[in-house]
Amino acid sequence: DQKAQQVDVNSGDKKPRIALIMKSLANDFFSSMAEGAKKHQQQQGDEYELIVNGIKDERDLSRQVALVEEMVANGVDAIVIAPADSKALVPALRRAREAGVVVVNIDNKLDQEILEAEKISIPFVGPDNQAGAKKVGDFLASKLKSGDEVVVLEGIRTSFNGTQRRLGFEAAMQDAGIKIVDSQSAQWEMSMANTLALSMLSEHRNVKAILAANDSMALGALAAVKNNNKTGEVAIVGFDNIAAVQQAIRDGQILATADQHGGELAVFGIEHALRLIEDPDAKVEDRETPVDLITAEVLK
Amino acid sequence: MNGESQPLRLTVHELCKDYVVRVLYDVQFELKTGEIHALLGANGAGKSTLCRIIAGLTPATSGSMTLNGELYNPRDKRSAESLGVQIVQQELNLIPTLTVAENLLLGHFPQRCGIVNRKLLHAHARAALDRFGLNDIDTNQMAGSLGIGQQQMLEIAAALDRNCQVLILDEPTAALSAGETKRLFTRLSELRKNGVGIIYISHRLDEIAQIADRLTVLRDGKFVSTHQVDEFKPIERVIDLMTGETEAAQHAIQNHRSYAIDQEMIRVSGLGRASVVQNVNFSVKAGERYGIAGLVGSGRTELLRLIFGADRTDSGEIFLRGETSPYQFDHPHTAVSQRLAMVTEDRKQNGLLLSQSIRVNTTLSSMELLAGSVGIINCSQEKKLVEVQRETMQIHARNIEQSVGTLSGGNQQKVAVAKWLLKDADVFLFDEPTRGIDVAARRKIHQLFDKLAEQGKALIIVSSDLEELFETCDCIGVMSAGKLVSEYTRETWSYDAIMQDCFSGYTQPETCSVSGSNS
Amino acid sequence: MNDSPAPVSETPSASRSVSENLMSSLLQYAGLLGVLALLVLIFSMMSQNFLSQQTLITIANHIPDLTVIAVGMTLVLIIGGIDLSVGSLLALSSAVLGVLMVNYGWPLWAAVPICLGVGAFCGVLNGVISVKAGIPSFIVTLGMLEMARGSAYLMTDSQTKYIGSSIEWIGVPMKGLAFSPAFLLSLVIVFVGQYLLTRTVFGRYCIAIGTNVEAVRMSGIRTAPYSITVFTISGLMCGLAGIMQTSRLSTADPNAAVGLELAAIAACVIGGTSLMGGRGSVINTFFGVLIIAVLQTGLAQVGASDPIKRVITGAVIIVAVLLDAARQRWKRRG
Amino acid sequence: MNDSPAPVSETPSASRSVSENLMSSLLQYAGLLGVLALLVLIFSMMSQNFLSQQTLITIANHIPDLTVIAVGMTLVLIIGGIDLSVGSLLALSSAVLGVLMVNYGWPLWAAVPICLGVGAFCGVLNGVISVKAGIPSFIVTLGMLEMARGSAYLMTDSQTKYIGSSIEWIGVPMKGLAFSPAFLLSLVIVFVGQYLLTRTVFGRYCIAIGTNVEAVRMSGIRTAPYSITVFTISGLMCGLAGIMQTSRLSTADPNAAVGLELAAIAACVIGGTSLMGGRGSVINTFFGVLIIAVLQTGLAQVGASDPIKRVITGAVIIVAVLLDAARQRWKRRG
Ligand SMILES: Nc1ncnc2c1ncn2[C@@H]1O[C@H](COP(=O)(O)OP(=O)(O)OP(=O)(O)O)[C@@H](O)[C@H]1O
Ligand SMILES: Nc1ncnc2c1ncn2[C@@H]1O[C@H](COP(=O)(O)OP(=O)(O)OP(=O)(O)O)[C@@H](O)[C@H]1O
Ligand SMILES: [Mg+2]
Ligand SMILES: [Mg+2]
Repeated sequence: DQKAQQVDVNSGDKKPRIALIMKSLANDFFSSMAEGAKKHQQQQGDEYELIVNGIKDERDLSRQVALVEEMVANGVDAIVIAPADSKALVPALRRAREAGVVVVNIDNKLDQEILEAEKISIPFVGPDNQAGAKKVGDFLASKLKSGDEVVVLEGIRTSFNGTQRRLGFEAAMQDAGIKIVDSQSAQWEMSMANTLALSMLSEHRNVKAILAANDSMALGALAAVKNNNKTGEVAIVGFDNIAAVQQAIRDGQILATADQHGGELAVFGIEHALRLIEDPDAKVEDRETPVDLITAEVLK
Repeated sequence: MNGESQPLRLTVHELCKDYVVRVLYDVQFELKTGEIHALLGANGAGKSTLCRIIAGLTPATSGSMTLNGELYNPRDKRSAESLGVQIVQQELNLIPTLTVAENLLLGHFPQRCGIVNRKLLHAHARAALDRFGLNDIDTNQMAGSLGIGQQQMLEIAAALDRNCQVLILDEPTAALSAGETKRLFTRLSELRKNGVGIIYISHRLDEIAQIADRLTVLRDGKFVSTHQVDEFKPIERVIDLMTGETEAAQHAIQNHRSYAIDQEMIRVSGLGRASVVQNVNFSVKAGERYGIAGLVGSGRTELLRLIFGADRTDSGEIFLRGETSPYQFDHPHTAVSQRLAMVTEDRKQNGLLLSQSIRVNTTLSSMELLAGSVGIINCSQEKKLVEVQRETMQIHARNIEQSVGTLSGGNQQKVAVAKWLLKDADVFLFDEPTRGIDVAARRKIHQLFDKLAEQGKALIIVSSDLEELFETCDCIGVMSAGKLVSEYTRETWSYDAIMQDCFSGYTQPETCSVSGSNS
Repeated sequence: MNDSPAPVSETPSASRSVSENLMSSLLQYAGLLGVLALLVLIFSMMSQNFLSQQTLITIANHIPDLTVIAVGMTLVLIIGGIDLSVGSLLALSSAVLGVLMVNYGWPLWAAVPICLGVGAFCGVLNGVISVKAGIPSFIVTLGMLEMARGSAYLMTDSQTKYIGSSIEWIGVPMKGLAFSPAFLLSLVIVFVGQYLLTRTVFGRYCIAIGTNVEAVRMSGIRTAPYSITVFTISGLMCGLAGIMQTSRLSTADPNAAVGLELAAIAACVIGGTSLMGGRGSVINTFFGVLIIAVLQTGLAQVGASDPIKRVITGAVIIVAVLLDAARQRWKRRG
Repeated sequence: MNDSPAPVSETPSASRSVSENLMSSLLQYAGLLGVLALLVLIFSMMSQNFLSQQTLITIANHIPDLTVIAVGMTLVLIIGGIDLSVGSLLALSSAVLGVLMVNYGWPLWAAVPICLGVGAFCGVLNGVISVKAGIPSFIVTLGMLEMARGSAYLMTDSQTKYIGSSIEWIGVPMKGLAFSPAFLLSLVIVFVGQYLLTRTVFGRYCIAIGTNVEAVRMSGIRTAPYSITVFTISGLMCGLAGIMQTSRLSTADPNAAVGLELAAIAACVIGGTSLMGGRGSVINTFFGVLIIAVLQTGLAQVGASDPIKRVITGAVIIVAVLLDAARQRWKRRG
């Protein structure tokens, strides 16, 4: 493996070592994040070493905490982390800080209260999921009438992103006077989203749109719509802008999604970290990254 | 019977077999066409191992074999079968979840393109069973629902049904009663006439005298000698060869002594379950040995299981030690806590923990002897107790850590008995206690019965071997078709009378000929 | 706990009359049909639109993948094995299909055999390693679960592959028929599976192997080829299910079918297949699949919250098996 | 596949001389220690900082939860059962702890017994249903898996509960000792478990029950109480693991430990415990846990990509068991 060799070749040098810890590598969004980080590292002419790790899925908190500890044990200089949970990671990150490791939070913001309780502050780089979801929702609402019925496919309930996106969708629908008749969690999964969407469509016959909190679920919903012979009657929106959905948007089967620029996200985080390594007392601000609405127009 | 001129069917030359230790040393053996050749030896002598090698079930370590003059080295059971070697093993090997017909023809299904022709299957099976006189077994029945005896018959029927040149029967009659044995012998004689060479293993010497032409004796894995059966008269003299002591046979017949005292130990009253066991009444005194005879499937095992609480009773009660309040055991645990013990018939299914050591098996039901109230086992104490049992039962094993599954059949049975001897009980239920046990060990067990009786225990002994009951019991009850049809004492019993009663339940279902006293 | 001592298997006998046979089959399925009817009844009362043709079609069209995998699993369980890798194998073969069609532009007819082949090949690996090395299939297939999932991610670069309409026709209802080709195929496979199990030498040997391998070997039958074949069939079914799921979603997803092995095993066990081997019925497994599917759909239509769904699903799994066990005990006695 | 024909059990005999005993134990553990050493060697070569005290401490401090659960699982597997609910039970008891401490402000000492009690109670349920109704523990615990997970979500309202430093001390290294109280406790539990298994009547009965439950019954022993106790122990261990994990994370997480059952079973099987019951060793299970932990940590430190990690993990699981099987075969022969 390439990275492994890098570690080997560079051992002994005094280059800073940065660990990027993500929620999952088994997902378009996070794999593009990893890609972005690796590209950045190469462009910087190998100024720093990069170790990328993820967990099996977003629920495996305990493993992510273990990863933080393992990276500290491995002697990295900085940890850039997309926490799987906004609360549970804080104590482990505090311990990392106590061990002299720089910590930067990306993607999913750590809970402010807990940070205060643990008496640390960690810089954050990331998008506002709620605002992003609102954008998508608003675009959908522009295609619907007030009083129409829609359903929502949520992510895992415990996840912060999932909650933010749901809130964004709800806000957009409320603004447009559109009724959410059903809202269930499909655990971020395509197949489960498919099952749920099918059931929702046969229960609520007048549904005009499905709002999915990520693109995998949007694809599952799309399949359900086709299966029910309602292609064209039910609009679908997603979130994340994965490649597969871009194709579906071009084909006019999915209406819109949101792009959080995963690659850039990691890069910003790493840059923050590099700055903090150089100058531990540097004042770094939280940085909100953009969330863009992706529609057929944009993709052309 | 026939002369020396018969061609050789099978020869075995300098065969050795090593497991963890060597169990066969340079064994010589030859089998002629059209002869029944008995293989004799004490438990663990290596009879089954030799047969398993011949049948291709396990490879020899060294040595050679020829079949019909050609070198014979079977890779597995299948290649042995294709060369005409069939075996009925000592342990049952049926598939309980398949039907009788499927078991009979397993590996030889009538088929077209892999699809079973079920009509033919059942027709073949029916024919095979009928040929062997097993008219009452339904070919559609699951094999698992048959009793042990019936299962054994089924296995024999399956082997006899296939064409073969060499037929190996490893203790086929251990679970059979006289009637079935007779039918088996008729069939074997026919096969002998057709030139089949038969290797016959049994610990019942009278059978050997009756059917075998020659015999070969193994001792401790070594070949001793081969003889014409006629050379031994009486046949018991062959025991000397098996044990290696001279005159060992002399002690064979002991005088029977009754230790029964006039104090009732167990009384069974109106015990019944469905049609398998119906309204059974009998009582056994302290120091009495009560035998139960019957045909295969007559419900003897089931009766013992009901007494022991292993199955639910539909009706009936049990009185112990002359107490007036009855018991009805709902679990063997309660029976054991009332000082009952039972050596089961099917050691593989419910008698032993095959993958565990002799030590673990022996002490399983007597943990209270080894552990205090906290339940911590006193290991050295355990080892001592087990060694004592191994000594008394003469269990032939490397050490007490050998797993029971790797013992010879007879030694497994000894472990099953040893387990209950360690536990002190008032009433012992023995279901086919000497199944597969060699003559010497069998005598040991009979002496043991004697000793137990002397200590005032009550013994209920189920056996398909009438001789055994005659030798050991004070009183014999006969079961037929689930009913206890008669009882005999030493004074009143005779072979013919008992055999007649055995069949009575099947021929005239309503009338029970109750003869004899002691009710 | 060990299984309760080997209950009598339920193969209907050959020589009974046809009507008797029919009666006994119906009775044999009565327990599961009862559970199914009860579920339908409850959901119909709770949801206005549950008892509709639409729902029926919905259920029919999303069970084919679980069904064919459960058929394979039934065979594996019957020989006394277990296959934990089914979910990952589904994902892997689906990934292969997606990559071939999207990245290399292969046509469907060319990609399908490769996809099936990948499933079958992994099945062969499962079988050969567990049978030849004599290590439990639980551990071999657990290893395969990880390896196949990893390979699926490697294959697709962790990206879902959108294939689009070229594959869609397999998974969506046919014009005028309401059912998808995938569903009809899965029905065929259920019946073929049942026939294989009850009427062929292969099926009988599988049951025998699951009951007592040693005894089968003693009967002069080489058991390894049969066991390996069974694992291969299971792998092949995963490939097929991969195609079915991919067509239903028009998308190949390396994250697909996580935890499917437990659903498939649950379907088998609800259908009365013994985890100790030697006993099972493909038809009953199908009823097990239906019970799970009706439960899922019904709970979704009722709009139950996720926690409640899980509690109810768990309870129903246990209760279904309890009922079936009680019915069998009763039957054996009566 | 059915297990290979009952290998000789390995309980070291009590009365051998001490040095003989030591030798034989070392040999008995040689296979696993070999695999472990190999892994450590490989990772040390690939990552500069792997072979450090810090790494050791890290590993030690994040295995206690898996360790205690694997101890319970070993017992369950030995009696021939299986417990799929461990992950969910961990989450449920952790949720209870979190809710009591956060929402109701209970102190740790008061919440801990309740948390343990919840685990044990669910274990009792598992045991009673599977033993008394005679249905396979696989299905009962599968149902429990769903129900407990659902209850954990209900309990916490699907939110992680941040508890903070009042519980942290259990899971983080003690001052001057490098190891956490949780780790030391888990070691104690490993040794108690091994003692229980090899030296007590209870352990003896468990092994016997797993070997042949019918024979044990016919020996006049009531098996149900023992089986139920074993499931209870497994449940209790889940409660304990819940506390350990909660303290390590300072947070109660209803999503915790998804899929932990497979990791625990893998640890047991790598350690030579038979899935057919009757054979197993707690110490060996602990080595199994170590192998899994070293593998995870090593792969993370090397920075292997996630797909590669999974492929390697799967392969190592299979190879570890293969090696152990080969060693045992060789031992039995030689
Ligand atoms: N699989 C095995 N592993 C180790 N030892 C074995 C194995 N099978 C048999 N033995 C040993 O081989 C010896 C011979 O056993 P075998 O079964 O051939 O005796 P046998 O003459 O048939 O005795 P019996 O009359 O009791 O049936 C015994 O000491 C037995 O313990
Ligand atoms: N597990 C079982 N299920 C159903 N029927 C059984 C079972 N075991 C035995 N039977 C039937 O019960 C009857 C009595 O069997 P039992 O075993 O008590 O007879 P037995 O006299 O001990 O004969 P055997 O020599 O076969 O042991 C037989 O007809 C047998 O087929
Ligand atoms: Mg023998
Ligand atoms: Mg009997």
